[in-house]
Amino acid sequence: MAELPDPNPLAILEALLFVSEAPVTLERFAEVLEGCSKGEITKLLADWQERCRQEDRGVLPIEVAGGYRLVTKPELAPWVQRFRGTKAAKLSKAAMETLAIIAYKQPITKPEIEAIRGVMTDGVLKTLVERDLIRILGRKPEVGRPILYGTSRAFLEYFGFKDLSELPTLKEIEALAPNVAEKEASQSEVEVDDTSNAK
Amino acid sequence: MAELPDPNPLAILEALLFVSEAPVTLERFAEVLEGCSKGEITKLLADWQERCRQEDRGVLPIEVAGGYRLVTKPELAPWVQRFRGTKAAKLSKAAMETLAIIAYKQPITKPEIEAIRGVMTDGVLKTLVERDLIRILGRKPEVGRPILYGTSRAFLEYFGFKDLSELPTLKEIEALAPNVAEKEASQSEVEVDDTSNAK
Amino acid sequence: MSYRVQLEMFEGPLDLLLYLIQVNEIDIYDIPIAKITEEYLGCLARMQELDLEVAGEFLVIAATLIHIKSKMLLPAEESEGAEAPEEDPRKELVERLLEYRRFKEASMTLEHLESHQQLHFNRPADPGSPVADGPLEVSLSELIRAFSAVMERAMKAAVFEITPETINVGERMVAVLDRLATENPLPFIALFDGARTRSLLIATFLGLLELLRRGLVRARQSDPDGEITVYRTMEAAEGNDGRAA
Repeated sequence: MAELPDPNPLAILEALLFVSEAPVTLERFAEVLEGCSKGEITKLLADWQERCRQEDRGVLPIEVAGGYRLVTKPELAPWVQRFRGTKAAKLSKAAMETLAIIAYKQPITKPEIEAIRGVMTDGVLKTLVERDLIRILGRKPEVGRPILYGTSRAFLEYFGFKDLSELPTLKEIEALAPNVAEKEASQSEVEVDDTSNAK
Repeated sequence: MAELPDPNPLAILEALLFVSEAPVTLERFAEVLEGCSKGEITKLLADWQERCRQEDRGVLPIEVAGGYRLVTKPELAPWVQRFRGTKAAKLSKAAMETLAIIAYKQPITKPEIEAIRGVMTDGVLKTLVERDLIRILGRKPEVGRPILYGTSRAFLEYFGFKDLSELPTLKEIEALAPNVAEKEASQSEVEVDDTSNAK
Repeated sequence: MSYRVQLEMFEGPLDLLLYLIQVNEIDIYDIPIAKITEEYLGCLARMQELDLEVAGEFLVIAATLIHIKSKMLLPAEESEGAEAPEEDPRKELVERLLEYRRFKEASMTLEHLESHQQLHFNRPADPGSPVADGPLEVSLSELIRAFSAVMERAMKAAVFEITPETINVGERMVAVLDRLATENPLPFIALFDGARTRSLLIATFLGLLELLRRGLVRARQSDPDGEITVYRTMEAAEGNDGRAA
């Protein structure tokens, strides 16, 4: 890759900061941009910062503890917040697991869910009820009369099922669940004589 | 917040795309940038895309999976890879074959896929579900009610398609209906167009 | 000369067959069946020589080839009726090969797109971004993964007995409870209303047994030949507390 004509170092800096999860140090930049000294990189970053302050730019590099990172401009915060407020929500891992257990083991009580998950589930059940993914089916006639949970109509609609029988069965899940290493072909070689062609 | 003097809409677009994890639709942009029509936003994005092609820019907005997202420029890939130290995992041939069949024949069941491939497909379906490239669409109303598979939004993102109509046409279908192959040139991805023509 | 064939090069018997057709420069619409069968069987034999477990799928196609070969060896029947000309015994196989080849080509195009697309890098997901209350976004794959993960953990912990029941039973349990919520008690036989398939009947019955076992419903029979009545013991969700048995 060193033979190719190098792109503009500024473009590289922008790409690296864009894909980075943590602040990037000058040392790290210098490692990747072979041939650029740390001084040169500092200069590039300062120029770039200046250009990003122009009014039609939304993001700029800032120096933070341990390096540089890209941030949205502070004056754009209201729009970013409005945007984030309407962003699609993901269920937490705990909520996802609880929902899965209820889907497959309903009707089920909280203690039963917790026995499977091995942890407490209070907040999660509330979230799922609020999200209208599960519903209360009734109470189990045993000590404490625990609430029985099941999935809601909204749950079916959300996943596009007509009824619960459309959920993949445990057996089908077993076939789909990603834990067994795939790879069916064998590695051995076979020699094929091409002499049959000569006939 | 409406009382403040509005920043440049381009700056807002950049900030929104920067903080977004998934492609952003024109509808969402229009929601957040009150007062901007979808047409105006499309125009802004096109202009911006043009400016991002300048050599000192590292990222650019592309149209994918029904929305827009920011990505690093392809020519910078060697530096990004060096920076990240990892290469993206490619799909196996078996997975790719299965995915192609699902993409073109969806909704399709496992037995139907296996009839075309001539081999079992369990392990591969697992991989594709795990990578979220396919999704379960429901069940086929026939004996055994087998699961129907289709492609997901992640599939579109993975291959850089705006929507399913961008799938390269199959050779035979192309020969029958030549006008299907004539599609608008993709504005975002020169190399995507190249490959679909390069057969 | 000989060429080396690696099994892992092939995605299956059709792939191997296409390879043999290509390497021998054969017209796919006019396959010399005897020759290709011989080559194909030769490949399989060598796999077996190496003590490989030749997949059943490879043998299925071998049988198909042999079948076609034998059909082609038969003298063309004196077609007395002779309206339609005898169909080429190779037709079906050729169609399968063509269809498979189409998707193989499509998969190569996708592979190409994949490598181009992998030159683009996205921004990593921001773990610090707040939980939004926008529309929910969860895929069924995620649900399945979550379930497999939690079940695997539960198995390891071995604190809970997991029976590989099918979802149909759970669904029937809920359906029975829902029905009893509005009509309570209900004749046993009425629970099977609308259950048209055998598996649905069985699932409903198993669901009922499970509900009985868990004490969520009770069954009563007033005399030995009388009707069995089923009633719900749990409290209805909508009803006032304390109304239940």
